[in-house]
Order: sequence, then C-alpha cells, then structure tokens
Amino acid sequence: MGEQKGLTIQGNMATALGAKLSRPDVIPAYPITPSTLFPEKISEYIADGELDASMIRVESEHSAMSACIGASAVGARTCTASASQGIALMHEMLFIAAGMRLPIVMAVGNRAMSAPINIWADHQDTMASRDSGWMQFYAEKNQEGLDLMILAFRIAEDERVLLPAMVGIDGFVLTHTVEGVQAPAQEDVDEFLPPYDPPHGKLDPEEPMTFGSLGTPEYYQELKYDQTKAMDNTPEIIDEIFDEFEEKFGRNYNRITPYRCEDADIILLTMGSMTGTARAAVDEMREEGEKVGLAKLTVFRPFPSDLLKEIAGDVHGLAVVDRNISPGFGGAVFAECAGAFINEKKSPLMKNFIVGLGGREIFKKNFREMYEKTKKAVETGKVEKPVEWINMDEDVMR
Amino acid sequence: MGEQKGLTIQGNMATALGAKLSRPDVIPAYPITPSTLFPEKISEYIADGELDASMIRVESEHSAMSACIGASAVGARTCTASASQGIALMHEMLFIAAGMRLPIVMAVGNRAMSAPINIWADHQDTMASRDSGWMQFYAEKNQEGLDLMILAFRIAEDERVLLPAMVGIDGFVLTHTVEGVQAPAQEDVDEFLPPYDPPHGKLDPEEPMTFGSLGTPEYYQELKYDQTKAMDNTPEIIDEIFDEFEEKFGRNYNRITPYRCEDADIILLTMGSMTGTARAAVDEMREEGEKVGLAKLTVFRPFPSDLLKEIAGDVHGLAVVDRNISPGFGGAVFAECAGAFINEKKSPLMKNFIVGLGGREIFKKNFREMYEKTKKAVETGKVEKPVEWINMDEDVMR
Amino acid sequence: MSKVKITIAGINKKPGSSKEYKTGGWRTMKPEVDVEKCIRCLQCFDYCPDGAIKKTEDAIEFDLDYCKGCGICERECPVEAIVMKVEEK
Amino acid sequence: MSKVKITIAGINKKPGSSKEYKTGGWRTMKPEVDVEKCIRCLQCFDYCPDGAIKKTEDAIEFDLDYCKGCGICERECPVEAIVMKVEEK
Amino acid sequence: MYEVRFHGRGGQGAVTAAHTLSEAAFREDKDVQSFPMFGVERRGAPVAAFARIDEKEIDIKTQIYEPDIVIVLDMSLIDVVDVTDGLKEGGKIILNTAKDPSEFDFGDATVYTVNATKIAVDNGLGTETNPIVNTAVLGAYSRVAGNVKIENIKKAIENNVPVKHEENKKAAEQAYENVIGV
Amino acid sequence: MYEVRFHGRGGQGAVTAAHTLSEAAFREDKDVQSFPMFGVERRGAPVAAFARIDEKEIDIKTQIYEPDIVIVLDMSLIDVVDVTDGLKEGGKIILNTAKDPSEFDFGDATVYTVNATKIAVDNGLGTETNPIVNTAVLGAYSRVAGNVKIENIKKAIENNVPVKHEENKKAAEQAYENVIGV
Amino acid sequence: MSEDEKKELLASGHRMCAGCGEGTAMRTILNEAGPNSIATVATGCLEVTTTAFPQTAWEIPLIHAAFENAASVAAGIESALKQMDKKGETNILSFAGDGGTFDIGFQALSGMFERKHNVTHICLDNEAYMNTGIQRCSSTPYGASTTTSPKGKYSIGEDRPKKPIARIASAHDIPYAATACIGYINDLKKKVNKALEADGPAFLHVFAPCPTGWRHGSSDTIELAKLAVETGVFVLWEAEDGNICDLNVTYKPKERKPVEEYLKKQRRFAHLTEEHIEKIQKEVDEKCEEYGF
Amino acid sequence: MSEDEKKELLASGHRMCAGCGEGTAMRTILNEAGPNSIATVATGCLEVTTTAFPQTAWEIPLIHAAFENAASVAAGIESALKQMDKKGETNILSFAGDGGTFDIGFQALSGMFERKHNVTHICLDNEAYMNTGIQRCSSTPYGASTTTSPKGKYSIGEDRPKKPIARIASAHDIPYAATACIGYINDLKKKVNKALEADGPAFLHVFAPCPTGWRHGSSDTIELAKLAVETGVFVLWEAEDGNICDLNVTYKPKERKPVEEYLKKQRRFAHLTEEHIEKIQKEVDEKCEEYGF
Ligand SMILES: Cc1ncc(C[n+]2csc(CCOP(=O)(O)OP(=O)(O)O)c2C)c(N)n1
Ligand SMILES: Cc1ncc(C[n+]2csc(CCOP(=O)(O)OP(=O)(O)O)c2C)c(N)n1
Ligand code: SF4
Ligand code: SF4
Ligand code: SF4
Ligand code: SF4
Ligand code: SF4
Ligand code: SF4
Ligand SMILES: [Mg+2]
Ligand SMILES: [Mg+2]
Repeated sequence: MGEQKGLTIQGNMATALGAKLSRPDVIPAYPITPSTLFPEKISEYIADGELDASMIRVESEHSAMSACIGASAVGARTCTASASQGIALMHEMLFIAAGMRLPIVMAVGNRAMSAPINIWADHQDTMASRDSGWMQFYAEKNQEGLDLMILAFRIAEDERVLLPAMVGIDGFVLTHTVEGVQAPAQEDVDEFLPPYDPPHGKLDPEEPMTFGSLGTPEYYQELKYDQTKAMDNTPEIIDEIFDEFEEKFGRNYNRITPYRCEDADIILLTMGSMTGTARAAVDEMREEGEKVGLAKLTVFRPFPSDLLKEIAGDVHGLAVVDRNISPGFGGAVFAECAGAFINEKKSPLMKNFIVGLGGREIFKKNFREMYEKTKKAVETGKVEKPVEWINMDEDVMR
Repeated sequence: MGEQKGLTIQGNMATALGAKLSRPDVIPAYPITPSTLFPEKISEYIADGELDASMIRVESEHSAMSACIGASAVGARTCTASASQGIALMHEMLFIAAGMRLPIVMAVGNRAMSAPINIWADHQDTMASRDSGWMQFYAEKNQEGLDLMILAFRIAEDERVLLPAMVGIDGFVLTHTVEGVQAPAQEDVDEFLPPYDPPHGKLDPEEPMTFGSLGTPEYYQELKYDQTKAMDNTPEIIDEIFDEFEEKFGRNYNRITPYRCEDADIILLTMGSMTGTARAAVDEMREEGEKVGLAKLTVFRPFPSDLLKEIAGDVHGLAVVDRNISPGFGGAVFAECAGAFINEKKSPLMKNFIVGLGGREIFKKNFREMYEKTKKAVETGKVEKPVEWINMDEDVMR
Repeated sequence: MSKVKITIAGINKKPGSSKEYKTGGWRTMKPEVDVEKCIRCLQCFDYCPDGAIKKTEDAIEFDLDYCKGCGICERECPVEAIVMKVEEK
Repeated sequence: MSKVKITIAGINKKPGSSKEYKTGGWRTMKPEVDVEKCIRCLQCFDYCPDGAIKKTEDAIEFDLDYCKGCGICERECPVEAIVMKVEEK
Repeated sequence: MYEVRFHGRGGQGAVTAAHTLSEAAFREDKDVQSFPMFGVERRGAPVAAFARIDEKEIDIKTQIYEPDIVIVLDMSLIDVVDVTDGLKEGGKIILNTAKDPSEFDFGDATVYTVNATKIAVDNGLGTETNPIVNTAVLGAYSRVAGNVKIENIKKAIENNVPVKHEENKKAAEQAYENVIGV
Repeated sequence: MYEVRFHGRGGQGAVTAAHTLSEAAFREDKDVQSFPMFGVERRGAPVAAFARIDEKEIDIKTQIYEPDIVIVLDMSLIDVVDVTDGLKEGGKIILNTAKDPSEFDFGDATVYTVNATKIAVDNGLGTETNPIVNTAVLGAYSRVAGNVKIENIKKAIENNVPVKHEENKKAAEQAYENVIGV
Repeated sequence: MSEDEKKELLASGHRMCAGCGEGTAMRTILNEAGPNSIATVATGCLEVTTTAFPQTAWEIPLIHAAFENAASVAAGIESALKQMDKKGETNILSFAGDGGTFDIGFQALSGMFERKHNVTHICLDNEAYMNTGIQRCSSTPYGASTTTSPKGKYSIGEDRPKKPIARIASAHDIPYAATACIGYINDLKKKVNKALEADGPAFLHVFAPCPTGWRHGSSDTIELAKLAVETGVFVLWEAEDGNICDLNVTYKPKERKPVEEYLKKQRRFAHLTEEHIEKIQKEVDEKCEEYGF
Repeated sequence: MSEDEKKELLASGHRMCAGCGEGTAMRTILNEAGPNSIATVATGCLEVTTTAFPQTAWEIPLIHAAFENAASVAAGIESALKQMDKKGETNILSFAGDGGTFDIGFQALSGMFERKHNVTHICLDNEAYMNTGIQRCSSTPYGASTTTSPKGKYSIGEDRPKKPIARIASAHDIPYAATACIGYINDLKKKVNKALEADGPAFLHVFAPCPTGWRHGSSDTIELAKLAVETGVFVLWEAEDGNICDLNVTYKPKERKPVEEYLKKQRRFAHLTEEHIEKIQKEVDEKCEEYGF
C-alpha cells in the first residue's frame, strides 16, 4: 500500500482531490460560490496534465447535470460540483439522473437559498432535493469530504446500487477552510475503485438501446419501486464499503456515528461541520456531569432509521439540529427522525432546533442551550415548542 | 348576492374560471400536460374579451415564475399554471417568490416526475417543493379547484400572510375530467376578493425601493424566520377566510376535513382526488361494521398538525396515504404526520402507503387493503413494514 | 398488448420493437398500387411517414400492418399509381 | 456598522443608503487636484467608478468619504491636474 | 351509478359526446363525470371516452372498467379493439351501423343499432367518409339507456357543440326515433 | 488552542499567510485550521484571515472572535478597522511598521513591531507602495508566538507561495530576527 | 447490402398521427446518418410517439432526458466519447421540436454551439407545441390560431413573427447552419450529410407540417411542405461559418406562388381576412427580396 | 435642476473594487436613463456590491431575483405596467453581467426579445464570471487565463473565441442592438438613449474592464477600455431592426494599434507567446476587415 500524504487544503480542494483520485472522465460544471474552487482545481489539474479528463464549461447548472447524464450514459465516470441556486436549477435533472440510474457524483458546497440571496453555509439546497433519489453524504471536515468523494463513486457504481450521490461540505466553514488531510495514494484508490463499466447498459452503436423511455401508468409505479428498492438496499452495501475503506485506509465511517452516547440521557443529532462544535460542547457538558451524547449523521439518504433507533432508542430526549427549514412544518431531519420512531413503543422526546441558516454561527453555547431545552422538556415531559430557532438576534427582528 | 351558475367543466377549466373570477392582471405561463388547458382557457378568455389581462407566453417555466415575480413586484395580481417538470424547472424561483413575499398563485395539474417520463397523476412535483415557502392546497374535485383558486388569492394577499400559494388538482383524474360545478357570480367574488394593493411595497419610480437585497449572515436567519413566522400564522387566517367563504358561497372548507371519524379506530389520511374513492371505500367498510374514518388533507402547507392531532389523537391506527415517494425514506405526508405526533403521549400506530404513482389507479379495494393492513398492525401492536406500496403489478417486476 | 417485465431504469434493449405495435388498425382508408402504372420513382417510399412502403423488384408494396392510411402516397405519386380505398370491415 | 431592524422580505426603502458605508477606508493612495490646472473637462467626473468626484464652480473636488484611490482620475485627466499621493496615516 | 363508454377514433368527437352526455344528465340534477381515456395516443388511433351518471354524489375517481353501456361510433373499430371489454353482465351496446342488431353477437350483451352515419350526413354533419356522428349517437343513448331525457341532450348539445346546433339536435332526435332494438 | 488573526487588504495575501502558518504548524503534527473572513468584500476593502493551531484535534468550527494574537499587514488599516477587537486579555499584536512598539498603545495587549515592508522590498518582494509582506510577518509570528518553528514556516512557504521561494524564505528569516519587542 | 435493403432506422409502429411530417423527416434523417450514430431527443411528439416502454422505434442508440436539454445531453455524450475513445467517428445527433429548440431548449443549444461540440442539432419545426396540444411557440407564424394564441373577437391568432432561428444559430459562427423541408428530400439528405461532416456544431432547421396542429388533411402534408417553399414562406438556405450575410439559397422556385394558396389549405389560418393575407404576402415578399428571389 | 446638479442614480458607497469598470458604466447608464426607470439586476458583481441589506446604492426602483432571469423579470414588469397603467413611459432596464447574458441568462433574454417586450437589456461585459472569482464565460476571449480556463502546461488559457453576442441579439430582429464601451462615454450615452427610445426590445453590450479579473492596475481601467477599441479587439457598432449585414460602426480609430499593446497590460494574457499574439492579431485583422476598417 502506498503512503498517505499529509496536506493542508480547503474543503473544496479536498473534494476535488477526492474526485481526481477517482479518475473521472468527464466533469461538466458551472461555477457557484462556495463550490467554485472545485471546478477551478479540476481545471488546474487538467491544464497541468495531472488529470486526463474532459471538463465541460457549461452555460448553466441545468446543462451541467444534463451533460453529466449524457456522459454517464455512454459509460463515462462523471462528476460535477454545485450549491444552492445551482442545485435548485438542476432540480429537474436530479430526479432524471436518479431515475435513469446513473452513478453521477456531485460535490456540494452547502449554501443557503435565495431570497434573500446569501452565499453562506446552510443545508437547504440539498435538503430540498431529498426526494430526488440521490444518496446524500455530509462531511464534518475536509478529510471526510475527500474520503466521501471516493466512497461516493464506489457506492454509486456498485452494481447493486447504481444511483447518483451527493457529498455535501458546508459552505466556507469547510469549502474555504484549510485543514490538514491525509491523501491516499493513487494506486490504492485505483484498487479500491476499479474503472466504471456500466452493468446495466450504455449508449453504443454496436448495441443500440433506448434510454429514457416513456413510462405509462402500466409500468411507472413498478419502475419507481425498482429504483426505490435499490436505495433501500444501500444501507448494507454502504456499511460493507465503509468497512472495506477502513481496512484499506484506516479511517472509519458510519452512516451515523455515536459519540458518548452509551449512557446518555439526551442526544444531539447533527449533520455537517456543526458536529465538531457540538462535540466540543458535549465534552464540556460531560465534564460538568451532564449525560449528553452526540450522533453525527453522515448519510442522510438513505435515512438511517435503523441506526438511529439503535443509538437513540433508549435515551430520554433527542435534540434534532436542522440547518434548514421547511416553512409550515419544521426541519427536514426532524421529520424523518420522527418517522423513524413513530411506531416505537419507547421513543425519546424530540426537540427540533433550527440553526445556522445562511451562515449564522453555531456556537458551543448554542448546543448547550439546545441541550438545556431538551432536558427541560424531558423533565417536564412536555414539548411546548417542538421547533425552536437558536441564536436569533432579537434586536433586529421587526 | 348573485346566483351561482351550474356548469360541467374539466378541472383545468375550473381552476381557470376561478382565476378569471379573481381578475388577475398578468398570467405568464408555459404549457405542460396536464395543466395546459389552464393557459389555453385564459388565452381564450382574453381573445374573446372576457378577461382584461396580459398573458405572457414565456419560453420556459423558469421564466414563467420570473415574470410572475416581476409582475407581482409592481403590484399586479399574478398567477400561472404548471406541473411536474415545469414545477421542477421553476424550483429555484419558487423559493425566491416566497422569500420576496409575493402572493403569486399557481394552478397545478399534479403529475409524476421523470425519469421515466410520465404525464399522469402523482403528487411528487409539488411535494418536492414543500420547502419552498409556498402554501399548498389540494382539491378533491373540480368545485374545490375553482373555489380554492379564489381562496388562494385571498389568503395569499392577506396583509398578515403575503406568501405565494399553489392549488393542486390531480392530473387527468381532475384536470381532464368533466364534473358539475357551481360558479360564483363575479360581483360576489369581487366583494370577497378586493383588488390587490401590495401593503409591503412595490417597484415604483415615485418611491424607489430595492427588492431582493443580499442577506448577509447578520440578517439572513432573521429574514427567514420572519418569513416562516408568516407561514406559521396562517392556519388561523385560513380558518377565518374559509369561514367567510362558507358564509358567502355556502361551501365549507377545512384544512383537514374528517369524515366518519368520531368513533373510528382507524383513519385513512388522504389528499387530492383519491379522497373520493377512499370515502366510497369507507362507506362500504362502515356498512360492514368496520370502525374506519377518513381525513382529507386540503391544506398541506402549512401542515395542519394541530387539526390532525385533534382528529386522529384518539384512534388506534392512522394510515397515511402518500401519492409520492422520497426514496430512502418514504412518503412526505407520512413524515410530517409522524412529526405531528412524535411527542404526544398517545399516538396512533402509523402505516405509510405509497399509491397511485404515475397515474396508477387507486381502487376502493386498495383502501380496504390499507385499512386491513393498518388494522393488523394495530391488533398485533407491531408495524413490520412502515412503508408499503399498494396496487403493484408483481408480474412486471424484474 | 400483454405486459412485460420492467428493466432497470426502463432501458429498452430491443431496438425497433415498436414494430410489435401494429398501427394498421388506425386506418380507415387503404392504399392500393397499380403495379403496371408504377414507375418505381420511390417518391411514395420517401414520403411515407410510417415506413409502410416496401420496395419490390419493379414496384412497391404496402405493409398494411403499419400503414395508417394517411393518403400521402396517393397524393404524391406522380403517375397516380396509388389509390386510397375505404377499408373493408 | 450597527445593525438595524429587518424589513419584510428585506425590502430596502432607503434608496442610496449605501452612502452610509464609507469606502474611503479602502484607499491607500489619495487624489489631489490642482485647481489652477483643471480645465473642468469633467473627464475625471465621468470616469470615476465611485462617484467620488464633485463638480465645483470652476473645477472639481474629491469626496474622500468614498474615493477608493483607484487612480483613474489621475490617469485620465488630460492636463495632469490630478496626482495620487500616498495616504497619510 | 350508470357508467358509459364511447369508442371512436381521434378527432371523431367521442370526448365531446361523453361531455355532452354528462352535461345533459347534470341538467337533471344528477351528479356526473366524463373523461377521455388518459393516454398519449395520436389522431387516428382508437380512443375511448367515458361518462358516469348517478342520482347520488359520485365519489369514485377511478376510470371506468365495467361500463353499463358501450357506444361504438365507428364500426371499423370492432376488429381493432375489444368493445365489450368489461361490459357488465346484461349490458348494452349501441353500434353505428345500418345493419340490424340481430346480425351481431356480443354474448349476453343487448345490441342496439342506429345508422348514425346516414343521419349525420343527411343533416349535413360531415361526409360519408368522415361523418360527425357524436351527436346522433347521443340520441340513441337517450332512448336506449333511458336515464337522460332527449330534451336535455339537445340543450347540452347547444352548449357543447361549437357549430350547426340545429342540425346536431335534429340528428340526435332522429337517432332517438330510429334506433333499432328497443 | 491558539487563535490567530491577520489584517490586510484584498490582494495583500493575508489569506495565504494564514494558510502558510497553518501548514507550518501541521508539519509539527498539530491540528490546524485557517480561513478567510467569510464575506463578499472586494479588492481593496480591508480583509481578515484566521488560523487555529492546537496540539489536540480541533473540533470547533466557528470563526475566530477572540484571537490570541493579531497581525497587521498594513498600518493604514489601523484607522479603518478595530484591529484589537476581541483580542484575548494579555494578547499579542504584531504591527508591520518601522516604529517601536512603545509608540503604540493597545491597552493590555503586548505590541511587537517589524518593518516587514522594508524587509519585503529589500528582498525584491513588491514595491514600496505595494510590498508583499505576508511571508515576512510569518517570520515575526514564529518568533513572537513561539509555537511554530521558523524552519517549518520556511518549508510551508515553499509549498504555498507560487514564486520567489528563496526571497520569501529570507524575508521570513529576517523578520524573525528583527522583530522588536521580544 | 444494397442501397435498397438498408434497414430503416426509424421502425414502423411508432404512434405519430397519420400523415405526420415528423415521420417523413425522421426516416430520411436517420437513414442518411446511418447506424453509427447516437441520438438525444427532447420531449415532444417525436419522443412520446417512439419510446413508450416496452417499445421503441429507434434502431440507433437513443437517450431522452428532458424537454430543454437535448443539446446539452448530446454535449455530454460528445465530450465523453472524445475523452474515452478519442476517435469520434460516431455521429452525435440532437433532436428537438421547435419548442425544444426555439424556446425552452435554446440556451442549451446556444451553449453547445459556443463550446463547439461536434454535434448536429436538428429542429423538427411544426410551428407549435404539438405534443401538449398546439400551443403557441416562438416558431408559430403570424396569424396562426393556436390554443394559447387563439383567434377571437380581440385576437387574430399569433401576433408576432416567427423567430428567425436558423439565422440566430448561424450568428453563433457555427460551421454549418441550414434550413430544410420534408417536401425536398434530396436537399434535406444533402444537408444532413453536410451537417454531419462539419467540423463542429451544426444546425438543421427542418420544416415538417403537422396535420393535427395545422388542421389540414393528413394527405396534404407533403404538398404543404412544398407550398411553404414555393410561396417563399419558408426559404431553403445554408450558411457556412456563420456567414449569414452571404448565405446560399439552395432552392429557388421558378415563380413564387401566392401565400394564399398555402394559407387556405390550413384551418389554423381559416379566420384570416384578405387584409391579413395581404399583410403576410407583403412580409414574405420583403423577406424573399432579402434572400434574392 | 441644472445638468450639473442632477442626482447621481448610483450612489457612492457601493463595494465594487477600486477602479471597477462597472462603476463607471453604471453611473453613466443610470444617469442617462433618469429617475423614471425601473431596473432588474442579475446576480453578479453589480448586484452583490450594491444591494447588501440594509444598504442599497440604487436610487431607482430595483429588483434582483436570480442570476439567469433579469430579462424575464423585466418582461413581467413591463407586461404588468402595460396592463395596469397602459401608458408605459417608464424605462425598463434589465442588467446582467456577461455570465448573466451570454450564458445562463441567454434564454430568458432571447425569449424577451422574441416576445417584443419594451425592455432594454444591458450587458456589463468584463469577460468572465467575476463575482465568483474569474471563471471562464463564453465572453472570455481566446488566450485569457481564468480560474476555469487556466494557463498551464497543457493549456494556453481559454481556447475558444468570444461568443458574438450582440450579433446574435441583433439576429433576433430587434429594433436596436449596439456595442459600447466605458472608454467612450458620449457614444455610450447616445446608445442608451437610442435603446430606450426604440419601440421594443433593445440590447446594449457594454465593455467594462475589471482590474481584479484581468489583473491590471486599478488606474488602467479606462485606458484598457479605450485600447480594446483602438486595437479593434472590441468594435463599436449599432444595428437597427436586425440589420446586422449593414450595421453602423460608430467609431473607427484613425489607425489601429497592435493588439499586443492591449494584451500586454493585462496579466490574464501574460503567458501568451508571440505566436499566440500573432494569431490573435490575425483574427482581429480579419474581423476588422469584416467591419470595414
Ligand atoms: C420543463 C418542461 N416544460 C414543459 C413540458 C411539456 N412539454 C412536453 S413536450 C412539449 C411541447 C413540445 O413542442 P415541440 O418541441 O415543438 O415538439 P412537438 O411536440 O411540436 O413535435 C411541452 C410543452 C416538459 N416536458 N418539460
Ligand atoms: C443558478 C446560479 N448559478 C450560479 C450562480 C453563481 N454566480 C453568481 S454571480 C456569478 C457570476 C456572474 O458573472 P457575470 O454575469 O459575468 O457578472 P460579473 O460578476 O462578472 O459582473 C455566478 C456564477 C448563481 N447565483 N445562480
Ligand atoms: S410514387 Fe407512384 S410511381 Fe413512384 S414508386 Fe410510388 S407508386 Fe410507384
Ligand atoms: S397511406 Fe400513408 S402510411 Fe399508408 S403507405 Fe401511404 S403514405 Fe404510408
Ligand atoms: S479631468 Fe482634469 S481637467 Fe478635467 S475636470 Fe478633471 S481634474 Fe479637471
Ligand atoms: S481615485 Fe478613483 S475613486 Fe478616487 S476620485 Fe479618482 S477616479 Fe474616483
Ligand atoms: S400532433 Fe402533429 S407533429 Fe405530433 S404526431 Fe401528430 S401530426 Fe405529428
Ligand atoms: S471583480 Fe471586477 S467587476 Fe467585480 S467589482 Fe471587482 S473590478 Fe468590478
Ligand atoms: Mg412543435
Ligand atoms: Mg462578468
């Protein structure tokens, strides 16, 4: 095995490096803050001869995903990068990529959605495409961003899966932040991720096929079911591939990773970069004797209800921290956590906290506050406000 | 009060008539099956001098919603119509219309999303925009389609609301199906729905304002909260306006309408046209002595957790019927029902049924099956498969 | 048509399988060719939207499984070798 | 800058309020005009990207609250009436 | 509840016939639905259209699989589609033909015939090869089904058919009078 | 954990300085972060850049509000931004100036000065009006903060600065030697 | 295989209306391009009538993704093939209707042109959104009644002229742009070949009458296609390297027929008064003068 | 109010870089259009630097919705005003950068043109996506190094010519299309007026150097703007009613300067060899011949 190489790089460079190590053939991309350093870095790799790939500098994200679809359908390993408005603009094509079972990988720099326009960290962009049939991975740090790119290709292209995948890294907090990472050696990645050869078919004049048929009511529901089943089957496959990755590269991934949860009364459930700060807060509170744990969601799609129930099945309170808001309901993660537990005999009280929208900071003290509020709910047995917004500036509210 | 006029018309004609009675100023629209009869009918009204409005025959749905935004921002009453890929293509602009607090109304002919391409009934299109900040109304029949259009304008333009709204009618099952409707008299609608005069501001050289500011992290979360709060406040306002409508026009609307729920053990929760068939099934089962009820969701956004808990708080089983699928989780309505009940001391067992995708029929016998399955879960106290697909053709599965 | 099994993503590996669907049933008028008159200019062949005209040694013939009876061939034949007749029931 | 209250949808009813933000602090070089040399051709006025040049009776003056010190005015003045100087600290 | 299916070809007006029928029934304070086959077929392809009529409010929202009556606008369809598919036991079938019902055998279905083509052409509705028979067959329906009055059919025609109101109404009336088998 | 803030102007390389510093510390097996101010400011506007250095793994993901040390690349900023904003009690501040620390008063902060501009220009890094001082100040940092070795600073410069490696390394070294106040 | 035995690359059994001009167009184009081709197709009549699972009328590899992106899907295919087998002998064809070309697909097309992908985009122009039921498109000519530009008391139907799409395409400085028409099969075949041979993006604007949307008899399709050209309503030309100021008119009728002959055969124009027809004639005359006949 | 006292309609305090060409362009255009105007603006430097809550640099009503739709938002405004007050004396201006015009906003623009809205679209061309950090756009000229078309061992930077956007716009047969440049303020002002007076859609392509993206000194902005014209790199012209074959060149330098003078002042071109420069010179020569100078 080749040696891993230590580097200090921004999150976007980490996902770009992960992509490069995966040897993509075609990268159609359109710039959008905060994901732009990804296509920039890829361009540089190609200009310098470090990567033999074709970058298509499309005129919009709709075309980016469309070109991904075309390229993937002829059997090219394909990836792109986007964020926010860009992901929204490709919304239509996300469903189509998934429905066509094309294992495209997208590096996302998670960012808020307009209006008002805002370029900072927020999970609304990818959360609003949670129905699209894409797998969704979220990184806590740049190392995870790098690794998850390689993993995403491997999982997406697995014959049993054949679904596209997004790897989300938080805007600025990761995308533009330099951290130390260990980069696997190319030969090891090559071993882990063999070249892509579409098992289901590809566009080829030697063997003509029609992709993208019209699915009448006689077949549509079965076709959707077939696609959904592929997603439902992934948890085991993801676990298996995560294990293989750990064996090879020494880094451990889980769909949900528990931290100090064994004897916890209350668990904070987080996703993305906020997890680090939450961990620091948990450590502090533990020092103070609070029985608090942390669960980090790495795989949001498919939603790991099974693991969540294992981890949080016995606690009294679960604080679901959402960096997104579905107005008229609450946070998206919260809804699915509720879905996981609704029929359980025993289920934790659940609080939903909306945090960090549009780059609003999430401090340790905010996690402490969430913990306190959840604890109070547990103590009183009542959840008065299921959804609360944290770290609001009351002074500026009209 | 003017007399109502009986007519037999397709669902699209009903929503178009509802729009016409609401006297829109500008209608930017792009054709897409099964909503196209809406702009066609509007065009005819204008060509025949029955409606004094400007129809913009835009080149795409992205531009349709963009033109709606421009028109609404100068104070025009604005509506459009779309479906499926069209709604997906305007995804980005939906969030922006809501964030800008523009009371645009969209008539939707609910249809499945590609791939595979399919033009038939399915709620995936609007469900996948449930985070966008739009209110969402769903009609069971054409009469509701007509009325809800008028109601949507009235609610959306309410000074306390100022949010856009969608009115969904199921593709073909309603859009292309002729039913009898009662059309209110123009003068009564005029009374119910006064001309729109934006209370928050409009683009006007006499009083220059900037719309669509950049919202930095210092303000974004508060701006989003402000918008979300407006949505959270709507239930009462909706109830109030529904009441006023009933007084004036004699037809009763509720965010959720219960049917034979008083003493029910199990309730089916439905949305859209399937409700009719479900009602027939409930009647049959009631004849047979089954204690089954039906709850019809008319307002999906804001999600009526309060009413749902009132209606289904005491039953043993709740069968949530979703005409959409979020692969890797389940149905969207299910998640939110779970969210409504998660912290309740008593909550029904919940089953989620995925039905009617891409125009797949939903028969009475299918509702009976859902009931039976839910009943079995209640009896055994166990929900083995929380999400089940109904009316699948096993023979065609690969 | 009897239903078949779905394929992954609905990918269709049977090129030209539309031929399973006989559009002849759409027809109310049927073309007939007068082989004697035909000069085999193949205008009809070129214009037929349905590929329902086959070339024969010295004239053409119709594939009535697919001919929809549009009448273009009759109209475009320069020597009036084709006539449309009401389809017998 | 101290924070203010939000408005509905962030609508800004104060046209030209960017003037609250003094971009003079961006400057490292400062323009100075020789009023004697100036022929009031207003080239500098036209070209200044920041609207930081004001017309006076018979010449121009700089609005140092906003001048970012780009040096365009110095470069474009046809009579070299403007010079950029290092900003004093 | 009474369920009706029309068979025609794209452009022959089967959908208008179904709509017109439902409107006629609506005028009698019945609850109604009518709809086309929910497909993507093109002009020329065989099409079907449906109507539901009930004294009570119609809840059901599925398509019609077991009609009480089937109406065939174009006899050339008989060989192409199974017009009796799903027809209720003892159901009725109306054919547009000059022939006598006795010449047809559709199992236990009662067959009625009407020469709608001749009636249409006689009234100046289309040509021999392209007759507009959708109003004529509604007259026959009124007589055969007996649940919608011919007057209301005629009123509904006035509302739903864009041109030649009188001719169309006359065609319906003549078909009402001349349907064979009742 | 040690937190660092750089003040400069757009284009002066404050972000590269922060990155270079973090890389130097990473070479000493420390965990590091560095990032720019997360804003939309344009060239010429005052900017800030940050670095975090710790022996332990750094969990925290917020921006830096209470730095241990502040480094000012451009003295013209002193009047424009509050460079000591949030500086920890007893924190340090390094100024790029020819003046002596005693000429400044920043409350209880310890002031260090280094004539990075002169060092840069002497090494051919930029011009008097546009000196490239970001490598020089890192030398000063190494000396003042004492938690990152000058050798590692120099190695990190080699990796992160695109041109004039030797000159930049020399500038860092000279600044290390000549910082006043230690 | 002799010319006569060549396999038809658009199989029969597709579900286009009887007499559909797109059928004629597609047979000609695909057979000319040959089997070493890959196609993308935008949503529209062509796609819906040829790809309903479990059948397909395509004998060459085809992909349909959405309505607005035939050209960008094709761009992805082209780049991938170039990257992976670096030969690039396969023809890449991108098909869309007028809606998918003039309107919703125009940006994808413009981007494909600009990036110089070796793709031939073919627009099947039937002058409206036919698949969804004859709605107005920017290709719809002045005076045509469509369902969203209906004639009426206050409307003469479509009130704007047809968007000059092929000129706009050519203005992108692409190596080959041409108009063609199913009434002129040999001209069409030649242009298909030239487009495919071009070194870079090519654009073919193919006029294909639609009996359903134009409301004419199904047997009139070819006659109308010819009349459009004979009257000067639709001019056949080609332009190389963006040279629209010096384009090559490939067919000039000896004598131009009056537009009335063309209009009168179509019910979409049935409401036009003589004045309207005169106005249209005048505009056609002006345009023909521009094109030099 | 005397000419001298007119209020500046783009207020100071905006956050564009020092020496930004967009600042000069916008001051000129807005002041010329006057206060009876409503503007839309696409995402980009202009928008981001002028609208950060709670401040705005705009003295006229402005709306920003997204990046790709300045023209369709403007179309909505125009239709609404026409419908509601039926006078339509207010100027409707649609602003976008080159990215928002040439690329992602091109379809919205083309649709607005085709529907003949009375809107003037103004493209501020700085030849790349500047707001996001200097990425390649179809406006980027051959040879320029950008972050997504970087120079490198295997790359000379952007390898495709600039998309001829104003010609393409004009090919839409719009009443007025013109190119302008901030080095020629009077020409620009005249064209703003002509565009606003046109009866229907108008297009202004305004060349505005960007010191940050082109990597030149902030004081070089105007000089470079002028050099672009003096070298023939950017030609000033206008065309009425789509008449691109007979357009009006509004400024001809007495003697064309060598492109090298222009290129050498910008670091984005610093890597070009003499051969590259010769190639560029040749292309410029050819183009200038086409334009007749
Ligand atoms: C984003 C989106 N909007 C709208 C539609 C609906 N739609 C499908 S095909 C079509 C019209 C096609 O018109 P054209 O491209 O001219 O092809 P034709 O059917 O006329 O051959 C429309 C509007 C769609 N599929 N996707
Ligand atoms: C749909 C979408 N994609 C991408 C972006 C990101 N984005 C914002 S502005 C911009 C570049 C703007 O370039 P241009 O239009 O040339 O204006 P400039 O900033 O150069 O003046 C980009 C890529 C976005 N806001 N929305
Ligand atoms: S067009 Fe007439 S002559 Fe020519 S091949 Fe056909 S039948 Fe024969
Ligand atoms: S009638 Fe039409 S479909 Fe039949 S062979 Fe002739 S041209 Fe072809
Ligand atoms: S450019 Fe020079 S001469 Fe002209 S007004 Fe300005 S300072 Fe005076
Ligand atoms: S230096 Fe620049 S910003 Fe300052 S006045 Fe001169 S032109 Fe304006
Ligand atoms: S509607 Fe027109 S284009 Fe579509 S299949 Fe029918 S004839 Fe062809
Ligand atoms: S990056 Fe360029 S265009 Fe943008 S503000 Fe700076 S100078 Fe102006
Ligand atoms: Mg068309
Ligand atoms: Mg730009």
